[in-house]
Amino acid sequence: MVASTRRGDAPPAVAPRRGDVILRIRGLKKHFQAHGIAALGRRRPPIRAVDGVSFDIHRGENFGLVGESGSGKTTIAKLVLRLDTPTEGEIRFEDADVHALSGRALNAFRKATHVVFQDPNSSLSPRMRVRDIVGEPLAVQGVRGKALADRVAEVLSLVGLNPQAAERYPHEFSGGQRQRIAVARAIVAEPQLIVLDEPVSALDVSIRAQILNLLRDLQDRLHLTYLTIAHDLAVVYQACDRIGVMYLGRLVELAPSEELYRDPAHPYAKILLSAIPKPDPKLRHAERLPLTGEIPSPAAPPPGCRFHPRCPIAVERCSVDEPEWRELRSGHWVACHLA
Amino acid sequence: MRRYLLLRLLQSLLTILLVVMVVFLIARIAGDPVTLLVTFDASQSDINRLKQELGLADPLPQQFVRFLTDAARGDFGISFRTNRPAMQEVLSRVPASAQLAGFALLISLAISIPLGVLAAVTRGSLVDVIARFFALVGQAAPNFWVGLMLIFLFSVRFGWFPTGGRGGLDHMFLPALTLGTSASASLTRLTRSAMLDVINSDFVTMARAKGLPRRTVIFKHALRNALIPVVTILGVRVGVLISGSVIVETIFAWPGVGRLIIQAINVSDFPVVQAAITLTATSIVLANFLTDIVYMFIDPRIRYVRS
Amino acid sequence: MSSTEVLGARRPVVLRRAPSPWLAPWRFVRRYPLFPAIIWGAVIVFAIASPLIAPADPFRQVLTDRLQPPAWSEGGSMKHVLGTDHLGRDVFSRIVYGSRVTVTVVLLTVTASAATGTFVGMLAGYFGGTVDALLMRAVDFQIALPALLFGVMLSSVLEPGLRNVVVIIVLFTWASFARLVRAEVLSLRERDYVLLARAAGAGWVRIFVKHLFPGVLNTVMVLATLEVSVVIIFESSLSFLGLGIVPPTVSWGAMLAEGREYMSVAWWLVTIPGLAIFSVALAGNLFGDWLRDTLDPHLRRSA
Amino acid sequence: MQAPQTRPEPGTRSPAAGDSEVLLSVRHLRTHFFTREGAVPAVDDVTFTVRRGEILGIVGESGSGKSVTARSIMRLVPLPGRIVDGDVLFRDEDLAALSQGEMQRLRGAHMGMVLQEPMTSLNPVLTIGNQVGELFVYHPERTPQGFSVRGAVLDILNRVRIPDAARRLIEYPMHFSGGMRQRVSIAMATGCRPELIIADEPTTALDVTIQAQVLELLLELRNTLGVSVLFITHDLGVVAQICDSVAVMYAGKIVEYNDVESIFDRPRHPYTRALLRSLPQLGTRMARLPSIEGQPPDLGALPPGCAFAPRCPSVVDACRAQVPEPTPLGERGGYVRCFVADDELQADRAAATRSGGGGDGR
Repeated sequence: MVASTRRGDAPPAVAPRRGDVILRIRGLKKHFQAHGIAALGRRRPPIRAVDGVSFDIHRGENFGLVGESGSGKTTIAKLVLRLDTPTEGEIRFEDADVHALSGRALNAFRKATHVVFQDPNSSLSPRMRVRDIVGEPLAVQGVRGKALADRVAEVLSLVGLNPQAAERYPHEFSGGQRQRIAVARAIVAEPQLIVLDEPVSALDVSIRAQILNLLRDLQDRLHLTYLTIAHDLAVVYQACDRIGVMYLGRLVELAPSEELYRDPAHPYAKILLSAIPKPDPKLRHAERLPLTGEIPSPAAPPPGCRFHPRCPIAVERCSVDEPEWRELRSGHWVACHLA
Repeated sequence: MRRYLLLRLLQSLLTILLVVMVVFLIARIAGDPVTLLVTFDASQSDINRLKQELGLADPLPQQFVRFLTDAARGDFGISFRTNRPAMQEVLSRVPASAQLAGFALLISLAISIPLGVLAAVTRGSLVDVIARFFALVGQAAPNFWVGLMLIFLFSVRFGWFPTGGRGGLDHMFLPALTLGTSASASLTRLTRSAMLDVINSDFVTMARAKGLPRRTVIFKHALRNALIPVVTILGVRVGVLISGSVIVETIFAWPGVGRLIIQAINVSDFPVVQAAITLTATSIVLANFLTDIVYMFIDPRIRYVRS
Repeated sequence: MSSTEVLGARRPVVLRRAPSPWLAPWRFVRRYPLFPAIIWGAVIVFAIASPLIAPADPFRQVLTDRLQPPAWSEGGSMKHVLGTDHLGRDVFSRIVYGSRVTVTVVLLTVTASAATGTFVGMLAGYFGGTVDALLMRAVDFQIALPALLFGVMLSSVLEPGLRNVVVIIVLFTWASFARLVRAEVLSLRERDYVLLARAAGAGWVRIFVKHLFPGVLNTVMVLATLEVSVVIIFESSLSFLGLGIVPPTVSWGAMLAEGREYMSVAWWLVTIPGLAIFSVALAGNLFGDWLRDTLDPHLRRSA
Repeated sequence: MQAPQTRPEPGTRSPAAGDSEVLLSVRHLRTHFFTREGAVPAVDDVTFTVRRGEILGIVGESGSGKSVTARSIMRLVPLPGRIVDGDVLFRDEDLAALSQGEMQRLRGAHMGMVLQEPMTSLNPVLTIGNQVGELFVYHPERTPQGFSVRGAVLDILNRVRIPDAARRLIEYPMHFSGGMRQRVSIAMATGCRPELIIADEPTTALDVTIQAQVLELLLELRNTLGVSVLFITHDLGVVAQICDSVAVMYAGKIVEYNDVESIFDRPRHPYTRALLRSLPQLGTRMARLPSIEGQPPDLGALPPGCAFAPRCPSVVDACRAQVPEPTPLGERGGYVRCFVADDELQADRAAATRSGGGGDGR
């Protein structure tokens, strides 16, 4: 195993924007080793899906992670939810090590966290009634009967659905309504932290704003904390308070949304921002920063700064030294020698 | 690619080993072979001595190892019926069986693939309906019945073909047709549905958008992909086909391994049964291995990803 | 494919030629499972109420009535609607009694192998890893074995009879269920709703019962109905070879084997039991196809 | 009022600036899907015109009929879909009158297509060289002068910037990343220097940085080869960046058709306006995003009248009773299908100080 140059990277100690730290992630790594026939007798380098990530999420904020496919953002979601075990590093929820929980503490953790996935077609069991789908997180906790039914009806109206929807099946709803059902399930057990994994990218354009507004309303009413994961920077910019930009399993920049937009420090963040097509034909000749090549294989990340082979301003040092994760100014972190 | 092949070969060998073990165990369930070898008035000490001689007094694992090493040399013992080495008995029947099975396979491929393709391409047409009807009927009709009906019609009634025995092509036609029917039915069905899947895929639309003639789209783009699942099943079908030859050879008095197995079972000639079943099962495993190789040539994803 | 090629400019476009009236019965058969319902209904009634339906004792030999042809044939009479066999037994009565074996074997074997295979497939698919590797080697091995060949060998060493026939058939059919269910579960397992159940803290039992089993149920039911024909043919093949159900129990396969000797003089002795086996198997396949078309809304839409 | 006789039938001229000749004219196209539940009007009376070198964006949500429109032009509508009415005039030829063989000679040679999913749009069992090469084997008359098939393949692969093309000819699609596969698709669509490329959401499945590369490539091909592009997308950002004119589709109909500046500066149809407003944008963070209430309609059970009426903020009685006919917008071919937009249009026109023909974006 390649020794990480910077174990337990310095915590991005930001003055809490809304509250204390609810989720603390330190030096998180997840390496996937190939299994099965292909791996037999031949040791292949592991896929470094997440390779040393540290950040804090504060109570009541909406923290965004952006990155392109293969950047490792969804793996982080699964690790946070304890759907997979990290290779290295630590995730603390309310100061408790998530991956060391068991018994009642684990149960409490399951209740306190939930998730909304991208595609409501896949996240709603097609053969269950809405009542059972939405009620599942409570049913698992042993809630039954009228208490369960009442709570399900309550959250259905919270997300803007008719409580009668409980008796129907997912396929009877449109895409936007299905995503509302998924949100209802996420809040039914009164969680504190909800992971939103691409919550609107499978939806029609005209529905996106509805769901984003709903999520924001619920956050205010129920004092929720969100970890939003998305590839669409415009969505994350609108929805989130702070944004972390990921590239090839690592965070390259972390800043408050407005600041990241106005003053991105990392070349990759700059390119990502400029690559988003602006819905204004007058801006079509605006200079777009070129990004050549494609994201390298996470099984063999480049040495030094992972972005250097594609970086327009890379210098020799970038291919040798891994850049430090440093605080540019209060609350604005970046991993770049030249920023 | 070579590693994949090697691995599949190892798997096949393991399967053959397991087959031999199963054959061995079944033979032991059958009871004590010694009782078949001695006369009714043999004394217990005679029996014990014979057991000792044959190694039947040894513990089972030891017996199995011996059985295995003998089997590896092709030695399955002496046929009770003919007193010739059991393997020799079986081998003398192999050409007849191979001829029949090969011809049946040929017939079923010649029917099923063109029919399946045609049915898919003309979906909803009369040809399609006929193909689907054939697939349904062919899968539901038992071999032995089809065989007997063919004999009844074409041999007894019309006298066009001989009722049985081995000889020229005319002798082979009915049994091969019988044996090929169920295989061609299920292959037709599979080819049709695989073609339908592929025809609706994006890359076929792309091929058509390139302005390729229909023929090229169907045969070069669609069929090659549709053959992937067909070839996968082909390995299994070959097993079923060889297995089915037991019945067909019996009905048509075809002097092959299948008929030998039934004859040997009827007289409890276990060395021959063991030899024949081991040999047949081995050939089926090898046929599966061969289809894997064919598979690799059709599907580059196997060739590269696994290597 | 040609049907996707049509483009009409202000003129009526005909996608396919008007559906031929010749194909109407076929479409009817595809849309409603009438044929399977009739055949299976009849067979089940035969099996339950054999003594009430059978006009004669299926075992009673009347040598003077040997080889009577069926009623509609020259020389036949209504006394023996489907004729008599070489021992003068009434063929129709024997068909009626033979349905008992068919129904019993089908019910027992299909249920047992579907249950075993589904459970094994769910275990292998959900847990993966070593569990999967071991179970799937067993499945591969079973599928690599030529079923009929080993069935023949096994039944030759076991006592012939219904129980062992059932055991042998289950031994050689559970694996196809296991393989299919595993493949389904492998994809179901990755569905977000299963992940969500896990994130909510659901254990594997709950996930099996609430999420995986309902997900594979349709597939299992379709395969089970399609497996009916496999099982029937398997049983009748063994009985035909004299290695399955043996006299005095009546089975269609054994009837066929007995009638074979007299084929040249009494065509009905081979044709009728064969037709019985064939139509029951065909009904199973038709019903399976119908079930799949009905359960799978995707297929239904494109049909 | 301007002289009515100079105003063409809505949609029969391109609203985009410029005056190159008309390449494609689609008139009153209707494509229905015949399901057991009845006929579903996926494309319903669609009219638009594309000139040489023009990029027309067709924007819409899922089920709006944009992809079916594209496939109808290629005569590649999947079953059980069927074109029931309308003209497709391509290079002044009526595509409906062509035989199968003539249509085949047209496809690939004069019109190319790129699909959304790079993972499924290449044949997995054939090499890249083989798949691109076919194009030239079957259209020898369109193979660039003096090139062998292999040479032509290499030329087009270099043109779409596949690095190390000569070596990669013998590789299979699985060796290519999504972005590279989409380049191969574009190579197949443009190899014969066609007049028209139909790109059906070609960048939707790609990451933004790769999307930017692919869009740049398409623009470059338009500029060097003079090809027209029918660009289908749901992303208004992409439309703003590359299209000359835009057709906004809702429930099988074009509700607004105009040049790109007008669509973004002066959207007429309430749906277009709502769509533009509800886009999450960079630059101004909003407490609440303006949203369109309600759900997209079910094509199998459309309301009488305007399909957008149930969600429309400016709905009037007429909208629920009657389908609005196209009302011309401006002097060119643009139009809007809305009763309310017309009123607003009059008011607008009185106040408008129109700026000539608008920028042409080239």
